[in-house]
Amino acid sequence: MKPIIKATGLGRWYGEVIGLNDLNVEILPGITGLVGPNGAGKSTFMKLLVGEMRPSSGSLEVLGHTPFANQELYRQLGFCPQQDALYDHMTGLQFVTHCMRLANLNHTDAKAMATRALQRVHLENAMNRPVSGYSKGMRQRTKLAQAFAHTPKLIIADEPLTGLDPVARHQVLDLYRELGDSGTSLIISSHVLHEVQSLTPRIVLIHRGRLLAQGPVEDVRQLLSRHPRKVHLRAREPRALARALLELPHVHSATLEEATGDLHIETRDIRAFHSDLPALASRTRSGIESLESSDASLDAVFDYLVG
Amino acid sequence: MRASTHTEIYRPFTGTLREHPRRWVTIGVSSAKQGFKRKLPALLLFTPVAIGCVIACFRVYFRFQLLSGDLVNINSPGAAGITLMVTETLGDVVSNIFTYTQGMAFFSLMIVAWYGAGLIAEDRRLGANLLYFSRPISRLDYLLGKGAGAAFFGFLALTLPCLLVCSVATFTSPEWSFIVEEWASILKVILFSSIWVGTVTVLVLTISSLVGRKSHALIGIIGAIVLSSGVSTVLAHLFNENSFSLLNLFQNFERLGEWMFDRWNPDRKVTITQTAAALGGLWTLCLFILAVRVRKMEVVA
Amino acid sequence: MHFLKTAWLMSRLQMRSLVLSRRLLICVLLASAPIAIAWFAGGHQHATDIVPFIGMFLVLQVVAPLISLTVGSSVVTEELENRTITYIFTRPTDRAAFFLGRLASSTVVSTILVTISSAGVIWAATYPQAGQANFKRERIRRGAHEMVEIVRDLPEGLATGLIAASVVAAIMYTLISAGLGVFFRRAMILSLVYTFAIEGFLANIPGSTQKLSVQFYLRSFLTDVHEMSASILSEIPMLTGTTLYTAPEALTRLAAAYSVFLLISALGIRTRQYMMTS
Amino acid sequence: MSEPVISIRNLVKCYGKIRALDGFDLDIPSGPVGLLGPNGSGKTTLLKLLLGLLVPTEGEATVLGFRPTQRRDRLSVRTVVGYMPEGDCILPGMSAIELVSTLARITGLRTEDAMTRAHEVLDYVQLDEERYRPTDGYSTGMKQRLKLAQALAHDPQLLLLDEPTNGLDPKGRRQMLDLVEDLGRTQGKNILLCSHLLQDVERTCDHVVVLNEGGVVEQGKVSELTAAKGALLLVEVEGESARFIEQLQAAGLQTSEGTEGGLRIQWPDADPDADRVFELAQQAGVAITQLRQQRSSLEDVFLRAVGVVPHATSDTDASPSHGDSDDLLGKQP
Repeated sequence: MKPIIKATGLGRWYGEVIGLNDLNVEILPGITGLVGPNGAGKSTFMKLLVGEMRPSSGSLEVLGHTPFANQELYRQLGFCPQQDALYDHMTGLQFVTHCMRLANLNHTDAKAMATRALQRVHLENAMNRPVSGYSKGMRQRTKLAQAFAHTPKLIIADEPLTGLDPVARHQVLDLYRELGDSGTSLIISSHVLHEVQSLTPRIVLIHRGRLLAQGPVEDVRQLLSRHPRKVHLRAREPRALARALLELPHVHSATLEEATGDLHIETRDIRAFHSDLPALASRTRSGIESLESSDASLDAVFDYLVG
Repeated sequence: MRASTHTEIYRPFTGTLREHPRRWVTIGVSSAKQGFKRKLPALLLFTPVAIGCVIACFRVYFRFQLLSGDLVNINSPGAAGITLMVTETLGDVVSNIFTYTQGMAFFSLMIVAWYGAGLIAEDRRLGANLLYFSRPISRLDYLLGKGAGAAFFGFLALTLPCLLVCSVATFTSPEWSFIVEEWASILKVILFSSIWVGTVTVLVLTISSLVGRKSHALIGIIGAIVLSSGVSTVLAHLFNENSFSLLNLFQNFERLGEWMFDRWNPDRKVTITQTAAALGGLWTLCLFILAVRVRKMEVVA
Repeated sequence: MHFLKTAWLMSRLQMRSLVLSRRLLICVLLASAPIAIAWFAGGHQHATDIVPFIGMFLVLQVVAPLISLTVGSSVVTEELENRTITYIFTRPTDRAAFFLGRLASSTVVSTILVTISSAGVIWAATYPQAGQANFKRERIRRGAHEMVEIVRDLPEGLATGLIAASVVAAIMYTLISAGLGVFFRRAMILSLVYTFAIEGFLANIPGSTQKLSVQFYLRSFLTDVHEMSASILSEIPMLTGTTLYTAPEALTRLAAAYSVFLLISALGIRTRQYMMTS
Repeated sequence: MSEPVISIRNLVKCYGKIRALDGFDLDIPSGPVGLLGPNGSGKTTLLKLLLGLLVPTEGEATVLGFRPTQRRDRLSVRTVVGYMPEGDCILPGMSAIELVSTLARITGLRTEDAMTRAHEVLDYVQLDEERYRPTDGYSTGMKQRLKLAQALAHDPQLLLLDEPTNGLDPKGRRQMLDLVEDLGRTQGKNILLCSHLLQDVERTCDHVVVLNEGGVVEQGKVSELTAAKGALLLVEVEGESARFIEQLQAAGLQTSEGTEGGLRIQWPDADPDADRVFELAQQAGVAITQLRQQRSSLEDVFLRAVGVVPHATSDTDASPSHGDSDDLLGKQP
């Protein structure tokens, strides 16, 4: 598959402050989560992607174009910015229609597309009211509507879930999933990692202006071999189970938490552990109540990498 | 000594709260402190003030020296005439102070504007009102505190130099004659400069409460002053009538000073009542706007 | 074609946001101030004294620049400060179209306001019952008709000169503040500093440096056609030592400066990177 | 249960025609409590009323013995309540230490106490050397911790925290939640925490109150609200799951597809026997990576409470009312 984004040696400084440093990354079509701590260079990368800025060094191609003020690229790109800014004197429908007209559509088409997009974000009842009366969640959804209304090939969304209440969060996540399923590529940055993970396994992790990891979370976790995998077990007879588990060659340690009766296992080979466990469990019949391995999540990977 | 460890992470507060805290003083002090942080503007704004003050002090000092005969022998013929002439030129203490306040009216306005323009505007922009009003302060406390912060710099620019001149006069006048004979004018000086500083402070805070940024507030203050004095001058010029000068803050101030220090110019067609009414009107309008705006700030918190 | 369409959309957007804004309210107040003064002065002095005086010192030197700066500085800066510029810059549109479209609207608005202001001054100063509080309603209604008569009575060219100068002033100052907005964040303050500190200084000291200020050329429009204002100008001691241009000369020079600055601004907006600090 | 920290009786607040709070009774117990609700459900209005910033149209509220709805207690209630507002709030031009000590002095601490206290709370929120720097250059995480510190400055008994993790990166969020958890669980502060991130509430609070359209729609202990419903096992498997499912069904167990992936196994009696599942897995030759009893998450509780069917995956079957659930103006009678 041809990558939609290709950055080679990408760097960007703000005076003496570094935003991005020698970033090499190729992003394939589909949904990609862009994660990293505050000030890591995520926003800089987003701004470079949508052509708000030019790189200081290196090269960047988005859908085969250099992004800065490139009209060809903007035909196929939708951008949902982070800032909570809209034209307050317009109605939601006027705003999205206006954006569509800038994408060189005639008035009728633009209005039809805008209406459809606003319906998809559940703003059909509010779209004829001025934006100034919208709540934060409605503003987020309006921003989102203008990003995908013209059916772009690639949508870039910077923190699109901030300020949304759980109901709206739920709807917006579903919408992203749908867009992804319909073949649109998405690049989404977010601080709420489990939401990113519920959307996509593929991430790009930026830290201190550098690329720290990319690819499916599970694969990234595999690469972190110096951290043994942790498994939490709860059982009726934890001591017997722990004894049995410690006999497995790949089990590193077993710790029993007296207060809760939780058993924490560290293993060097998680696959072997999972495939050995059923046999062991049915042999010892120690009454396992729950089995969870939390440190394969994006949260855990993020912690290991960023520290 | 008994061994003990103090590894608690959160320490509860064991003291008590003040019974009658003067909350506005705290706000005023902290606003004034913020003002002291920027050195360059302070230097630029206070240089003319300092120069004016030194000149006034020197004139007063020189005058009393001459009068006491330390510099020139008064008894010698001819010298008396010159001394009289020079002392006349130097003017008495009150007229020196009056000249100083007139000269520094604009600078003191600029100083209050510079330090006061951001006090409310920036609070709103940065959401500081949320932090203030989650504390037990009333709107009056808040306004008084902000006003005190801005007025402090006006005090530094106007009242303090006047008092300096007075103290120079006190110490150099023969046998403390200045303080004995003219103690009332010291009080008048304080009152007069406080009225000016207070008026300017209220005006600055009002404009600051109407806009969202310090720079906009500064533009607004300068615009309001320039426009009102420009319009009043043009009107007065076109109509040959002085009553339009009621629109001009500086001229109102000047007239008030003339009245307080018994220098009323009989040619003026404006009475002191009209001037007082103009100033009073300005105060009422400003305080009304401030009350409305600060109320909004509390609720939006 | 798309360029023109974008420019049109942008100008409409700007027009709408201007019409509803607080800026415009301030501008309307500014524009009406000289009219009110001229009205009140009308009863006391002769129109040939009032019109050049107010026109020169209030309309051209203060009101026209202030209105144009207020309206013009919104062209780029407002979108940048609101951070809505992203929605336009990430669309397949030419950035220059954005600038030109918005500038066009702003220019129209400021020109209308300044023209109203100067025409209003002429009308109010020449209105027969101006300055009297007890005028009758029907007289006001007939005012427009009478005005034409009275303007004819004004010394030749005074009305046209003042109006022409105010139109030119509005167009020039709007571009100046809009263009400064392309290159600097604080366009409003910068253009205030430019017009009142730098230009006020340049225009009022003797010598050929006056030719660097817009005010100098605006004066040409007045003196070229009217002796009265020429005599007012000659009373200002600072203006000695320079001769004013004729109106066509002044216009050509201003037009040249305008096109150069417009070109620079249009090119600037295409290449500059706008940081929206969050 | 001890005396409620906050008790509310028939509290109504109208803005013009809109009823932001619709006259409800509520007792909030001590300890950490989560206040949930969609945008515009009246959370912010409630907080403002509790701080005495707004005057209610009707009704009464008592906070730790003070009545912020009465003129007399309007200000004094704020000496026992610490408020951490949403969004960036700083006092212009100040350093962190100045900010906290100034606000402490405004509350009524003596100058020397205020300084000591400011250092203590800044130590607590781990703002170290940065505390002497102007706050303008602070990162979001530092600003949030500073905001928490100023709320703690006068050691209030009740903390109102409005979206404390908003905009924080994962590390900052964890730090903040650690602090909130410590305050609520270890230091015994009463906390009212508003958040859109239900995981935050689930982690730090023992009790939740859900508001919707100006009324209370659900309240109770987190553990009770999310208690396991029936015996349902959620299992994630690796390998040939088809055979495994066959075997499970052969053993008389009902299986279905889980909502977040995985496999749900319905147990006939109340006490599921997971060993049996492992046994079958061994026979089927699959590996089990995840196994737990299904509990309803706080998200399910929330969505049910505000009238949205949980896991309504398509747009069309979502109930029409929640289209503008966060729409303040949509609540006109």
